[in-house]
Amino acid sequence: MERKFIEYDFGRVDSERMRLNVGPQHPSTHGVLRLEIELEGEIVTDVIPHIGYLHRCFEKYCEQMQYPQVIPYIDRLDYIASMNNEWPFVMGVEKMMNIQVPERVEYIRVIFAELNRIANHQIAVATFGMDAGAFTPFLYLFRDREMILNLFEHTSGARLLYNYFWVGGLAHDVPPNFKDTALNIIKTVRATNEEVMRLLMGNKIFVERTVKVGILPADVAINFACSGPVLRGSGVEWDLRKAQPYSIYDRFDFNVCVGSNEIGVIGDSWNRNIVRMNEMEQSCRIIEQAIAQMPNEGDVREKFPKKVRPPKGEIYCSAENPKGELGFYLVADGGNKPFRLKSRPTSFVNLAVLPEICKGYMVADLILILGSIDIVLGEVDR
Amino acid sequence: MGNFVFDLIGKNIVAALVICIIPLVFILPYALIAILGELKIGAWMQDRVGPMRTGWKGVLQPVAEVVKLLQKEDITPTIANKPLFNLAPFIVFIGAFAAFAVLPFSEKFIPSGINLGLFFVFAVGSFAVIGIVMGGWASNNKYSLLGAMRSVAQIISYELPAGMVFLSIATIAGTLDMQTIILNQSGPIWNWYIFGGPQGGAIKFLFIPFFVILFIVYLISSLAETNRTPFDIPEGESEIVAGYHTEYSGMKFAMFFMAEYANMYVVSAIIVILFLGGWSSPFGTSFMDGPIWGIFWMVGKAFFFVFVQIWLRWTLPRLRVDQLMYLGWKVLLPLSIACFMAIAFLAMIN
Amino acid sequence: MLEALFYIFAAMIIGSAAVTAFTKNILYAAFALLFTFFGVAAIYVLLSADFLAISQIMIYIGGILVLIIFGVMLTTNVSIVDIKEGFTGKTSFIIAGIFSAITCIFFIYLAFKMPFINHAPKDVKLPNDSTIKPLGKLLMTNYLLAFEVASVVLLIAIIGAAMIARRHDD
Amino acid sequence: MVKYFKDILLGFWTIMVGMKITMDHLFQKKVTMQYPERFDPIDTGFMPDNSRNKLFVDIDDCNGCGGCERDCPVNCITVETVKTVPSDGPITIKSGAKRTLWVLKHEIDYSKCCFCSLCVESCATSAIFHTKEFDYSGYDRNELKHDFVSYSDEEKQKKLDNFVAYQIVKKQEDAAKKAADEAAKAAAAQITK
Repeated sequence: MERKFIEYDFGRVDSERMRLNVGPQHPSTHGVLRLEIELEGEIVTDVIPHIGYLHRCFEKYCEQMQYPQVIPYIDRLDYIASMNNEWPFVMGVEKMMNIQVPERVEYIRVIFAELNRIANHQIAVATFGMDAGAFTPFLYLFRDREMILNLFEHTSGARLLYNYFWVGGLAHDVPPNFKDTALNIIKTVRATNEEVMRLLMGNKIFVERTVKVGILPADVAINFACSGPVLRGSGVEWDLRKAQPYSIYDRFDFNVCVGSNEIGVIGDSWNRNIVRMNEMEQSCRIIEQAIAQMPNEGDVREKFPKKVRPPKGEIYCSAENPKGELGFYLVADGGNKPFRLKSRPTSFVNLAVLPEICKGYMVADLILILGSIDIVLGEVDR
Repeated sequence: MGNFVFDLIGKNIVAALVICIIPLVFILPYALIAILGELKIGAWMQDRVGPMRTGWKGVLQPVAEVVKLLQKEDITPTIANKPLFNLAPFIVFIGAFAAFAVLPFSEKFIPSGINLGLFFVFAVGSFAVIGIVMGGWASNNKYSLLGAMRSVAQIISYELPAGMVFLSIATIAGTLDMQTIILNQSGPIWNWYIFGGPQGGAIKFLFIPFFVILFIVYLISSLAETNRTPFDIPEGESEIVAGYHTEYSGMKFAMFFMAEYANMYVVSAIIVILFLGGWSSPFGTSFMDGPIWGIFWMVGKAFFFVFVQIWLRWTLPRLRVDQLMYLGWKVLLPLSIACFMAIAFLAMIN
Repeated sequence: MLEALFYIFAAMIIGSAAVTAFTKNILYAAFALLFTFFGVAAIYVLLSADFLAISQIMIYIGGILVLIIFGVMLTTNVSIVDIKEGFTGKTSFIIAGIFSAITCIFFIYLAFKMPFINHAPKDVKLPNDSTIKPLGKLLMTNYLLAFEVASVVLLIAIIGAAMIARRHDD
Repeated sequence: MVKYFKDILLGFWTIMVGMKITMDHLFQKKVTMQYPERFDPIDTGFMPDNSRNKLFVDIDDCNGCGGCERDCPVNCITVETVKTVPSDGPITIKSGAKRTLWVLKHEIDYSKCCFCSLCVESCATSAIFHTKEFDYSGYDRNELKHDFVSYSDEEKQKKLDNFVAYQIVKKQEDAAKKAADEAAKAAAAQITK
């Protein structure tokens, strides 16, 4: 233990700092993250995140996988938003191979990506509430997430790791009552969100716990290449769906939610979280529009290429994941395996900002700030 | 009750032991019911069904948990300070257990009818602090130490508003004896202290808001003293794992657990005694009143507040340490002092 | 039975006080003090001084002891601190010896001079009612000055402590 | 000062709101499904038709092409085959195509399987498919390996021996044929000379 002397005006106080390991087996590090923190009393003076407990050599593995085989591995990056994860990779390969996927496929992809965005934000808000000690909203949100997962299961056959977006189309067609189910989900999600707003987000204790905690200024957020709700919570209006509309996102009317000064300070934990709550509503709007516009007929598998062999070249393709920008840099050598697949993992990049924003707060705040960044260790460690 | 046992057995050491054991006989089944209530009410509030496997609809779950804790391996960390580590759960339990000595159950049933019941409860509450510090320090775990430090700061801070509430009621009742306080409130429902107490005639209705504020102040500070949500920061599981009992397992953990639940009853009973007429019937002295009904009313009312504590636990997030201190020193203490002054004025004009 | 209880508690007081005095671990000493205070409270109860007994528990155990333990715990490396034994220096030893000798002689003198009760108060009628009322009356009448002075001193101490503990952000 | 009291009242009010919500939920219908009692995947429709559970190989339908083995991203499938010989007679797989390979081993290691469904996709004869069974376990990780081939060791050995014998026969035949060809060629050359 190192010893430091802190100067106060009434003399020298011999104050000893405590080094504390938070994790990898701590109840609220959202996985196997280890934070080495330095405490003075209860004030955090230094944070060093240690990662790699879940390292699976994803990028190296992909170099010996055929393109369709990469998709199950990509599912396991951010395992609570698998649909969104598959999309940029599939899109990149399709662009390289010049495949124009059918309209219907695009709409289904949008609907599923947005549903998965809702599911992801539900988990983010729920676990954030649990970090603050509120256990009940967690289960309300999980109850709704179950409906989304059921729809995914009836469509793709799996509940968590879907392997559903394939190069050139989708693995299966949607079930017959898909539209009704999706609209029903939206209804429930809206009702629960309203309830969570009153039970958790509106609670004075929760507001006191989160506002002015972990303030991330916009310039720091940009310098650290943050994206997603972490960046938007700091007031930067940057959403790939609006900024560089991919797929068919330019056809929908939705807002980019940013943090405001209304209750907290721009960029604090409260704002990051309220952005997620608002984004769920925007996703609901996108799904409603997509369901209204979606063509009813069409084969989702008609554009499957016989052999997935992109021509020699390289591409960077990214999409707006629930947690931020997920991109894949793909180098193809003309064979049936990627020459190199570099991923730009959202959680990893967002986590890097943690030591910047939690110095000077208390241990309890540190946990909340970590929760507000919303990381998934599968993606951080890859 | 003491006299009754002395009459039955004779004034000897056996009788004294019997009297000592009576609260324990109450605590054990009560703790089982409270644990089941915590599990089931928590589950129902979250749209779950809760434990369903042990017994009919899972009613034997707390028994199973107790049996599990009893037969679990009792782990003492190698680097822990063994004597203090082993002693701490007992000290904590003494604090909760001793308070039962003066808690009345009915007109005729009170383990010890000392004249200073309220003061006694207030004093033995401090044993828990020593036990928690002991356990937290002896575990030789940084999380435990943090939890113990938080706990001590919290309990000591919240003893002040609680003390002001005790003082207010003692002033208006003119006694520290719990039985007398309850007897004062017997009769119709507006004789309860939450409605201004029996004294004062019509003018007392002006003072009802102060009594209600005192009631809320004590409700909040009792939550803090028993480390319940939203003041469960000493054992806040998302921050400091389990706080001061991180390293405890098996029977010793069960002691902490029992002490927490026993404390829940103690503070609920005190709320009932101070503000809601204790064992007296809400329908006046004529209807459903008497020693046996007294037990029903006392335990029933106290269980309602145990339920309120469980209810709050499954509703609220947790406060932070500095907010807790803010609430204790800058909100509850001034409020309680103001109310105390008002009630002292009421006591004076009577 | 009461006599048996008295001897049990007396043994507890002496034993734990001895631990406090002789243990090397400063935290053990602090925790042993808990039993000393508790025993003293029990003796008060046996003397029918119930208010005093509970005050003893509240003030000494709930207040002062917690403060001591808190202070000791937060000081660095508690368990390593050795309480020094043996002679720390000749001069101090001589001075301490002289002082303790004088005190000793003084106490012996007192023991012979003062009219102590040297038998159990069997025929003394103990008050059946609470002692709280006479105590309160005395504090508000005969000893009001002492009471007020004590509270003013405590107030000053609290304000001073708050001043020292305040963090200056300049 | 106003803010101080406003904050207190706001805190009190929001706590009351939260307590009302949890109280409402206390009396609502519960959503828990008691798993083993209430789970009947096929009847209640909990399990969709395309659900991805334990794999099954209809070995009579497997032509031993090894496509599943190649397409598996986690290498949990092992296929061993041997060629058929003419003496086996005219044999077909279930779907009617001619069988050219005996499948001697088709082993799936369920402890490795990631249920991605790529093997099902790659199978030309739909011999491999997902069943409705999902809750299987074992005391040893080897218990989770399942070999779908039911031939006994003797039969396998016989098939291997047949193949080896056929190879020898074929070699001799080839040699004889080659010799005959060369002889014919030589004869032809003789003639052209």
